[in-house]
Amino acid sequence: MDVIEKIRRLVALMAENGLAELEVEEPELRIRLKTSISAAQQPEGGLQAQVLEEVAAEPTEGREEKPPAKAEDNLLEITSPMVGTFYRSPSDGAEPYVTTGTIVEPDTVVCIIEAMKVMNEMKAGLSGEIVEILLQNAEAVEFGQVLFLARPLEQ
Amino acid sequence: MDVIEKIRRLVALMAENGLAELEVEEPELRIRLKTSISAAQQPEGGLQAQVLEEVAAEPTEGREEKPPAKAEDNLLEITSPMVGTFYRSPSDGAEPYVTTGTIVEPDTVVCIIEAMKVMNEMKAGLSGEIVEILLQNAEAVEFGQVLFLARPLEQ
Amino acid sequence: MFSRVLIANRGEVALRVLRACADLGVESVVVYSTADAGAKYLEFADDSVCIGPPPAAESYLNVARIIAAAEITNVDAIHPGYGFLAESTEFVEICEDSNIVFIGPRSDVMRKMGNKVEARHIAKDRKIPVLPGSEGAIESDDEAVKLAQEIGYPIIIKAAAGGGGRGMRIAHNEISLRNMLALARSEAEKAFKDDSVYIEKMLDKARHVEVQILADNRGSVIHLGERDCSIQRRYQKLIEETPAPGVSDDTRSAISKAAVQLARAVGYTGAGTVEFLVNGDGRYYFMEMNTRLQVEHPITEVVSGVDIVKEQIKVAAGEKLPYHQKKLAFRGVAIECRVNAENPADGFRSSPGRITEFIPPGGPGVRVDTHVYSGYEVPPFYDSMVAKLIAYGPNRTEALNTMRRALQEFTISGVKTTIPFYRDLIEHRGYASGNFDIRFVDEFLGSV
Amino acid sequence: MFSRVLIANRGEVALRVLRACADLGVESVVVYSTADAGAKYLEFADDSVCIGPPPAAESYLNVARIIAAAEITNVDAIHPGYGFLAESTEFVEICEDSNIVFIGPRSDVMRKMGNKVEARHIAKDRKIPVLPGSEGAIESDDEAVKLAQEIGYPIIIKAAAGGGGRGMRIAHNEISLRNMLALARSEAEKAFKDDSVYIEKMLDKARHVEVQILADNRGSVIHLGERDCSIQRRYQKLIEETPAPGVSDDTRSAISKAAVQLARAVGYTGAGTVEFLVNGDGRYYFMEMNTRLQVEHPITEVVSGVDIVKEQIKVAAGEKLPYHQKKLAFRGVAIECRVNAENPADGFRSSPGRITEFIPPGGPGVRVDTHVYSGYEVPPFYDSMVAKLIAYGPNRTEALNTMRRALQEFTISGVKTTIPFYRDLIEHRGYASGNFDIRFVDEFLGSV
Repeated sequence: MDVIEKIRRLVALMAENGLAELEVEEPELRIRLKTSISAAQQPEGGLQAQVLEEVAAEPTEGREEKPPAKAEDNLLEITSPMVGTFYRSPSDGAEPYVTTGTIVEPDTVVCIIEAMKVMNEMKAGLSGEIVEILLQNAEAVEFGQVLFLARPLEQ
Repeated sequence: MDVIEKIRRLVALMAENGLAELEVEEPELRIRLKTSISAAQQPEGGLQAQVLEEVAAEPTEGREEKPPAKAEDNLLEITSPMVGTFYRSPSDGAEPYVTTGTIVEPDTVVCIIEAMKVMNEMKAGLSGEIVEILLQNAEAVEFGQVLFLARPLEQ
Repeated sequence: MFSRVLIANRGEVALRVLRACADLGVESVVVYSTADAGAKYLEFADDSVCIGPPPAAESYLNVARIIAAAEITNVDAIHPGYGFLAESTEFVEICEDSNIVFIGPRSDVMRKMGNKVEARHIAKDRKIPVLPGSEGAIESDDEAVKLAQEIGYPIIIKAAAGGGGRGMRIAHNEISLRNMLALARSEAEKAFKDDSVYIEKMLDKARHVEVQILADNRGSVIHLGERDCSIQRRYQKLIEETPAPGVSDDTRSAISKAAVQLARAVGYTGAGTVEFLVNGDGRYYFMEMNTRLQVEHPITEVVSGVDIVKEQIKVAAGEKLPYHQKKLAFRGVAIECRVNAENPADGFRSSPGRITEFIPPGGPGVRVDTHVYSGYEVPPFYDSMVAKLIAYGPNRTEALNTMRRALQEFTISGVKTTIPFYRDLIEHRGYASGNFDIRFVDEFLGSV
Repeated sequence: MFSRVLIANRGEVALRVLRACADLGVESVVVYSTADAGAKYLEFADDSVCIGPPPAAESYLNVARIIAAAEITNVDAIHPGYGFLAESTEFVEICEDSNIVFIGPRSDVMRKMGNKVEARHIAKDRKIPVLPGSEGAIESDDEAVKLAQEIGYPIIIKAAAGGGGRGMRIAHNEISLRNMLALARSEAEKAFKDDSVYIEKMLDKARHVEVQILADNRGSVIHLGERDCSIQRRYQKLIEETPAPGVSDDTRSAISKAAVQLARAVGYTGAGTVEFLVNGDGRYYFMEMNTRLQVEHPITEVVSGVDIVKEQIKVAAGEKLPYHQKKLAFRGVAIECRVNAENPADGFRSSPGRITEFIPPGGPGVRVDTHVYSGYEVPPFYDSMVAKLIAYGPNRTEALNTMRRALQEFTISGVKTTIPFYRDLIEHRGYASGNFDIRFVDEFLGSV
């Protein structure tokens, strides 16, 4: 893999996972990446890359990447257990199952994933407050893809 | 290269150069080799290999390798500046130019190397006492191959 | 032509189909399990979809997830590769119902040829020789014993729905026959959810010779010559070769004709293989048909100049086969060694793990099909094949020299492989002479 | 057949010849300089001899050391590869005097064809068209000026003993002609120890098309078709292709015939290449003959099925060519990209150093000839070529798709290479259309 491409992926990975610093050491290459301002302060991007022994990486702008997740610590992920199409509401025009701020319990239905014409209701599987919905309605999802971020409830 | 083959070569290299210990660290492999008894004590072989994370290497016996050099420190090497056939004496039956114990000066002729039917007289290029002759008469030599080991004269 | 094809497989064959798509200018989507995430071949696809965790039942064998992946990526067609769902009639039916082209034969054709008993009937009807054996599934042990007395021991018991050696048992006398029938039934039930078995006379000095078929949707059926696959260990092929050594031109021509005839009889489309056993005296017997691409297809590609995977995709898209049987020119000899991450010194136990050094051979007459590279991690969940090494030469001697040279050059460190085993095997006189049969590897291993 | 061959070269071509020896069952000895000590290909030889320090003059170009290496290893023959001593008449003579077979033409034949002026005469005598120009070496500047007026500018000045673009100059008018003659003479003197130059009319919209010849010692001469080598930068070939696109069957057949005729006229033996310039209107002009194996020989091997290096060795050993012109069948289209360790973004400056990751492409239709691997150190002393990537397809479109796919898969890290340059170049319409000439790369680089 091209170094630039590798950096692109690392930057994307940082953005996806809200990382502030990342260091990789390989036999012939050491890469260190660091966001310029803490991601929490500037949540919508602003990633900058510093690379040792190589040129600077391009920022991820203009790429079809998920928006960088909020770099809040301790957020929980609700992931997709299947492949299919993501729907936020039971039918066209109906209210979405959850919005940001909704408090969910493990049995709360959070979305539908359609696969092979079957509508599968997805449950939260955890207790928390939905803080981010990572997909648009009717978007495709893969196995294991993060659908929602939730903040655990303080007990 | 196969790890076993690599170890074989390392062991051969140790034998050739009279090394007592050798450690190689590669990205995915660390090899440490050590002779069981100091080579000076047991000059004609007796190499044993200890390998971390791998099986033990075979000893070099039975291979067409040069005999292990004496592990005396500070010996000087007289190497071949050309490719050809090594002769110890000017003609068949004549006395060899040098034997072990001969004291040579830079201009002392130490052998002949024949290439393309031309007999090239080789000079020592250094001052010292010949302690080992590494080739048999009429053996082939490569560029850079060590022909003689010499002990520097104490001054 | 399709605009997008989903590849419902992994590793070497996923990359093989990816390459064919690239060569045809067709977009490709590959599915993968989390065990294969990060594999380099995924980068060569236009898109990739993670479909599940490592166990094949939840990923590569999971029909619902693969169809869902096809739906969300808007593909026209699915290529199943080999193994996994490649011979699942159920999967083909669901593709057909979902209006996705399955790159392979129609489900009804696959069902017919997939059932070994039915395939045997079809062959018999066309006067293609089959081994003496039961007319259909064995109803009772007594029936089997009676029949075995007529045709003579040893007898081989096979699962009607079978393949790959599963549910297969050998009986040398009546007592073992009764015992083995019970075992074979329970194995077949477990493997195929169908406990029907049938029996055949066992030929153990025979060669395994198979004929490659290509057929389009417009009635054109051609063969691309035969392959010898006698170098097997526990019914797993290790080395394949084309043309088959020690097979006369008469036999060669007879089995090729029989294979085309059979494919035509069932309305076969796409790539398929008809397997035969060939006796020392040149007599041949139909064994079964594989309704899919075979692992060993590259050797046929090398000598025929026909890219079987491209043609498979093209005919599935409705194109006409651009080859005429009589105009095909076969050139030289090609041999394949399947390089597995297995330890030949330890009963061929699989050897997954990280490949630290991978230097494939190259140059004239060498083709390497592999999805691995220095740093690749061989996952422990799937097949252990890491590379197919194909050597070509104008004749068998030079092809073998090239194979020897390529095996010598091939460097894989970090995992054990079958390369050293092949280096030894090809030096064996029994192999080098070309005069071997399906028992060769057992004998070779016994003699080492 | 020889029992032992010395390979008087390094890197990719040394490995190429090594592989041919292995395929023929002939032992091989490779010479190497200290800069190449430890290279993996040396392990594939039966023996290897260190002949000197890195500078070529003291190792690969040093006749005495190479002959001495041949003597101490008891070889029957020497294969010179290409470059270094491959076209040294002096070297061939010494081989002949030392009773070592030089794998190539006899020294007298090499001397004739190696002198460009003499080769031009021989071609003219056989009624093979040559470009308008001087009858022999230019005696005086005035003579050149007078001739240039007759045939018209631009004029190309070439060294009689030349090759590889050295001593070559272009003049657009009388003043530049007088200046360039002096420059060309001094370059020629420096490069070839012979300052004779001749002039020719310059065709700059032409294609460079060459014909591969094979001849045995018994009077049999065949051609293996032609190659287009118009994709050049500063007279260095970058991409080659066979069959040549945009060349009519008439022209193809005429130049093939001319090449065979010329080889026959001089009693040529072994592998050789006759180079032509071909105009847009199909007119062709003899340029020169290369009396050795060419870098780009693999594309011819792929489409013809003939292993040129094996045949070269076999005919040098006195064997009869086993091919008949009329029975040769050419199949499909093959393209080669020479992958150099150079930085296209920095004027193709060479980029030696350690290759940290090397993942060659593979699969159907791909051949990679390379001596490098992950961890190989590209020495700064020699040619920058690290790999030859050859793609095959049944037609030009599919061959280009395969090349695109292979370039995409090819991963080399640690040094800069020309791979990204080729990825861009093959997408250019001027290249993809097949409608290009020897100025294409300059225009392409100008337009980027």
